[in-house]
Amino acid sequence: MDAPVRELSFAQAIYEALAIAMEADPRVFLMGEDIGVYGGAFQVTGDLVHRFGAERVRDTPISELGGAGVAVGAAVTGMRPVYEFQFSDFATLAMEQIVNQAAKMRYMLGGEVSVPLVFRMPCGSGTGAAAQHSQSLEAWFAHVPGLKVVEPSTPHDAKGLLLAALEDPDPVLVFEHKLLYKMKGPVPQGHYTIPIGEAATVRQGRHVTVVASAIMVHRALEAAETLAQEGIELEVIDLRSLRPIDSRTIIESVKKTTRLMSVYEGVKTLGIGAEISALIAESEAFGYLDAPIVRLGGAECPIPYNPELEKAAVPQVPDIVEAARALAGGRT
Amino acid sequence: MDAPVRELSFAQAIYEALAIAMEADPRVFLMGEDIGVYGGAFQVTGDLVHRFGAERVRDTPISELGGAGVAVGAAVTGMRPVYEFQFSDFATLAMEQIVNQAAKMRYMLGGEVSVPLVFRMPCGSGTGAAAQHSQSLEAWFAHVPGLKVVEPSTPHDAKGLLLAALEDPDPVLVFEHKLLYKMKGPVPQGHYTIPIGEAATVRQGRHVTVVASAIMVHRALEAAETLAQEGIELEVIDLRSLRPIDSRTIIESVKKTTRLMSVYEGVKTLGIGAEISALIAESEAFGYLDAPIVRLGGAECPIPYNPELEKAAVPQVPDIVEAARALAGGRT
Amino acid sequence: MDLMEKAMSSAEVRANLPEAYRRLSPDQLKQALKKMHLIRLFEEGAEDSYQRGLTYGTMHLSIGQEASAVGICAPLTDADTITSTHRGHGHCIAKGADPKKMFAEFFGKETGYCRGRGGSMHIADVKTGNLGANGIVGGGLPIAVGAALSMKLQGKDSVSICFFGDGANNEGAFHEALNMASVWKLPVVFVCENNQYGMSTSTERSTAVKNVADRAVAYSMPGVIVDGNDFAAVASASMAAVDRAKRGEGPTLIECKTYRTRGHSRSDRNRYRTKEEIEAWVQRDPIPRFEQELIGLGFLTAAEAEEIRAAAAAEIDEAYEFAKASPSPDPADVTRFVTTV
Amino acid sequence: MDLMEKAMSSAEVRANLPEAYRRLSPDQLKQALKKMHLIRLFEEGAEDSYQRGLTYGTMHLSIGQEASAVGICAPLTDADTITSTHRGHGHCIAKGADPKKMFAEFFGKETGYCRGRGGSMHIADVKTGNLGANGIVGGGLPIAVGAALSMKLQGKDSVSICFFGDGANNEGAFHEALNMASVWKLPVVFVCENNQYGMSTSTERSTAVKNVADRAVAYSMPGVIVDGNDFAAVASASMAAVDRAKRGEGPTLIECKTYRTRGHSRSDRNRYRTKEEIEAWVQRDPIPRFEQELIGLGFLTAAEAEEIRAAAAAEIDEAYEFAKASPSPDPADVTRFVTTV
Ligand SMILES: Cc1ncc(C[n+]2csc(CCOP(=O)(O)OP(=O)(O)O)c2C)c(N)n1
Ligand SMILES: Cc1ncc(C[n+]2csc(CCOP(=O)(O)OP(=O)(O)O)c2C)c(N)n1
Ligand SMILES: [Mg+2]
Ligand SMILES: [Mg+2]
Repeated sequence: MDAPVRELSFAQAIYEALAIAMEADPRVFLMGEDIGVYGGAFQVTGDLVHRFGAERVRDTPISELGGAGVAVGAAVTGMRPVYEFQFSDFATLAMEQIVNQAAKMRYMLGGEVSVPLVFRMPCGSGTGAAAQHSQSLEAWFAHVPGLKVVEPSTPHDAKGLLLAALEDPDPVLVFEHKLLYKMKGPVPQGHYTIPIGEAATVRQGRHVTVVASAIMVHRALEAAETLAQEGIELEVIDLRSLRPIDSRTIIESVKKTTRLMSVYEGVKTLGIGAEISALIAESEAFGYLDAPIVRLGGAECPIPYNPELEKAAVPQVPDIVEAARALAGGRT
Repeated sequence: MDAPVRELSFAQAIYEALAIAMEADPRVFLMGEDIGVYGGAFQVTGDLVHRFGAERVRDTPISELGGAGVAVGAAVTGMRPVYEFQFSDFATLAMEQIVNQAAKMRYMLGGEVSVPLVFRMPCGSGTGAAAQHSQSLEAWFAHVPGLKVVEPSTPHDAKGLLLAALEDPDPVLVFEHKLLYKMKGPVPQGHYTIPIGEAATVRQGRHVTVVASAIMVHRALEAAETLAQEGIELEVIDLRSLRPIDSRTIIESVKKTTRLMSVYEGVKTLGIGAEISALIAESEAFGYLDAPIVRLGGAECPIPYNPELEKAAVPQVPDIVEAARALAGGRT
Repeated sequence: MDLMEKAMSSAEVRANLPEAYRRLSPDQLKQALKKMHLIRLFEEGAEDSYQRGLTYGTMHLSIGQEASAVGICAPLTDADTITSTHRGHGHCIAKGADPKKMFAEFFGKETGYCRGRGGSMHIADVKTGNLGANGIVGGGLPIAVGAALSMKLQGKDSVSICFFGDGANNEGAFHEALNMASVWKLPVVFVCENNQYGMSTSTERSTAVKNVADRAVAYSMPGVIVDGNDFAAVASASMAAVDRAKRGEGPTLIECKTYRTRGHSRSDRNRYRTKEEIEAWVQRDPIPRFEQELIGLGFLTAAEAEEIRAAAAAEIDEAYEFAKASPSPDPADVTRFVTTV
Repeated sequence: MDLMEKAMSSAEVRANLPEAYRRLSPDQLKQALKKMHLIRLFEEGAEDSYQRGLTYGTMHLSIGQEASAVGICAPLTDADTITSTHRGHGHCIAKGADPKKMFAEFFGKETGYCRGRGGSMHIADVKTGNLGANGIVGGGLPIAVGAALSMKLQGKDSVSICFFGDGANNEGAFHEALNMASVWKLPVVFVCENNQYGMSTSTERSTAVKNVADRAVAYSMPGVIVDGNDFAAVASASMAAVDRAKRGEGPTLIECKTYRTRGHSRSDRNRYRTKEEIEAWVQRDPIPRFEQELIGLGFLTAAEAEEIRAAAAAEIDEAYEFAKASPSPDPADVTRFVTTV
């Protein structure tokens, strides 16, 4: 990729991907609550309504089930809709259309249609928005055949994964952690994609493999810095795609490090880390394991309002440091 | 339990639990589509409308989100509603009320309310009803703090777990596998409960621990019979509760058998078996494991209509035999 | 009466006929009659095949509702789409599907519309604009709105037709779909086939208004009630709604009052309605009624009517045999078609 | 004018006054005015605390909508319930909550209504019948219907009040809730606070009818439109609806036309409306209007009005200080209160 690289925020990177796709493909259009003049609840769609008009950047009534279903209907009849859930928590209202219709339509129709749509899913805690505006429900969708699920951790990946999603023939959910929107990072100009289903090893290390996504990648990297000073070398894998999962990358890493830990914000039980543990425990890497597989997931509670409680409900850097140190078990 | 024991079908056992609770507690009432004169889509509520009247056995319009929400409102104001989803697939329409309201209300209100309600969830494939009427979505709910999830495998447990649910102060989802409704088994008369959160070891064995629930318990037991003839002894654990999971019983079993396999109908990725693998892989039992942890879950596809395909989409007895035999690895 | 007089009076009669009779050619009317026969015979065949153990699972028959399916689809072309329901065989044939591939799907065969993956509740025929039956009550409502939005964005001169039942009108999806369609003035026609019950629950016990069409005012769209067993009345209402949609004036809600004379599905014991009620509706069977009307109006002779029925029966027999003889999918292919790439 | 005449004319005036003035005692009217002040001052304090960094997260202010909250709750007792919205401070105080525990919750303190777990969007006060604010638009609608069903099943003589916004009227939950409430003739009053926008989207762009109350016909219930900035009009409509509900005649939909003069939430840049529009509504502030009306009708003197305002201010100051001084929850307790057992 030789295109000039600028510093953009995560939100700007998403904006850029949307704009590129809309320029290139008249089938792409956006729907969602307050994505027009308001610019989106998180100011991601910004001025797109002025660039592409209100027909293609369409404010919807507050009707998530209907909105998702409209996207399905448009997708199977020649368009490429992008529906923004204002918060991914509100997708609870649209599970019927997402799971029974979008995900299954191709299969139920014996391959006679594709359903090329994108659901944008702002997720995660840390903003003081409490239990109904802070969930990390990625694992639900990663459980559903017919869907693809990605979760970028950097502006660079946000743009590349979203562009891949916008060109994919199947329904893709893009989870966008709210705390990342303002984070800046290098983003190449122009068009590029990151393949759906490929993880990235973002730090090499010998002692413990840490698998994370979204904001947890940054926390894991910070923990890795700290532990490096103690001689403990974490290998950090950024999942990037939650369905399909790139099991190969994790398996190879575990064969090298012999220790595995997952870090995720969703509730620990049946969160994405459960799948990471399970697929390594059933894989050829099992025999290489030198220690139990550790999961550092969200607490078994809704996200609380009080900021100290809120922090206590999801893994923080010190938690990762501590757990990884214990897992490394004195090996340096 | 000295009460007389009769043979009842699974459906009759549920009926009996509902009738006992309604007799004993005027707060208990039933809501759902066609549960009145029709007797329920699976004929579970039968003649209850004649015994308790249409106010307490209340046919609802086809409004699952509304119905679930009405249950929440009634529960926090002194009643004990039981809402029947005609098929658990339709709970996709009500995830908002189940997950954002019922599950979180107590927490969000700092413990000031309880939400004593029961959602009845007919689930599973095997009836030729295809992709939108055959799902096993238990794992979604088991991922949600604030909910309790049970899944009986026998008429005896169906009655006991439902009575426990009906007396529990918190929201409980009861998954009822459709293929079990007609299955008969011994059921004591009168009132008894099975504690939520306790698994049952339904067959003792030395070589492999098999964790299952609902219909898969019966398939696992059948596989165990077959393998016993080859000298392979499976220990079969019936989970009964999916949230909370009785990890203690599984851990103790694995320490003994050193080999673990889960069998479940939900999609393999992030199905309940992912949690079983993960919790053993992180537990004290890890060091006892002699082989990778095997998951035998549903295929990565929607449930197809054609009966042969439908069977191929979920674990069958021969699949369990084969996987368990391989896992036992010649040890007899 | 001389020839002159005869011509005049028949012109007069014509002028007073429902629009459908003025706009559809005799050939099109015969085609419509044939489709009604095909639907009836397909469903009787389906029932029969069930008894013979050729199929399993559930099925929902629309016997008695054929005029609504065929009448609504009368003014449509393949460029127009429909979304259908769990009770969708009629819509499928009305929109132009081949009974061969329908039976094959019904039997779960590889030659079926969905290659045996979908079954009765998911039959679709994308080529004729049928986006599919739906197992979820109300599931097709927002999808139909999406299809209409798609047409509008693509500048197409087509319409999207959305079939749903009276029971579906109490789903939130109904409300959200009709509201969006109206706010955005989309080319969509909402067709409620009010057969008086959602499974066992009468509209009176489930729905806070007398007529589903009464809800149209809540979406500022016309609400039209028609005798759903009267082909010409249904087709005329459909024509008016389709014209309106194509003129860019937005959606219409049509309510077809009809009745299913069979049970809701196989497991129905009809505890919620009387034999007399069913019998009264059997008397209002839309097929002989349409046939008689066509003969009475001189569009058809009794002999031609018999020919049409025979042709339909032959087509259904052939379809049934085709399906029976077709191969099943290979179980090894169970995870094919989940995603495109 | 002699005393006799004076008495007569005042009786005449009274007879023509809105019902609220005839049914509420002067003391109750003063209490209502005080509540409106408390709401306004609570929210101004909330804004202020945000600027001082005492709180974080989002908040939705109902400044300008106080007459609707207080008017609706005027005829209620603690046995009646309300479900509220994300914009719920007003409903909470109107229903009788203690500003101390509200501020404490707002600051995330252990002494708050939800022990700091809920925050602004989830404040509830179960003892006064407030089942809680709600972060989900439309989330409270079916819950309110459930509370009403509960009352009916328990034979209680209470009503359930459901507050929701104009934006919420396009959610499926609205449709399902109003339909069930009507079919079952439940004692519930649906109160749409139409402040003209759902976030940035005007009702005109989101809602296919002119008035939300126009949708009442789709549920065969009365639809009543009132000036939501006029306390007496709102309270009178509430009384009529509550009476109807208690008589067993079923639900009513009341639409209060009002306006939020602040942005939707902290992040709002008001790009979707003009300064002039906001200014015009600031002029229709319901609090001075009610105050003047009470003085004009002789229920209140100017001096008393001043006292009421001062008392409210003192109460809010005290509440603010109480909350500031209160302890935070212990992070070790993060998983407390998830389940009861
Ligand atoms: C969301 C949902 N709820 C419930 C059902 C079960 N169900 C299937 S058909 C039906 C009745 C539908 O009634 P109506 O819409 O009037 O259509 P009809 O069957 O009368 O043609 C019900 C309750 C379903 N399939 N989907
Ligand atoms: C289901 C759902 N969708 C979207 C949102 C985001 N949201 C919060 S308030 C709001 C606007 C609500 O408008 P209205 O009902 O008119 O209430 P108002 O804010 O005007 O008081 C939106 C879109 C939400 N909280 N819940
Ligand atoms: Mg019907
Ligand atoms: Mg509003």
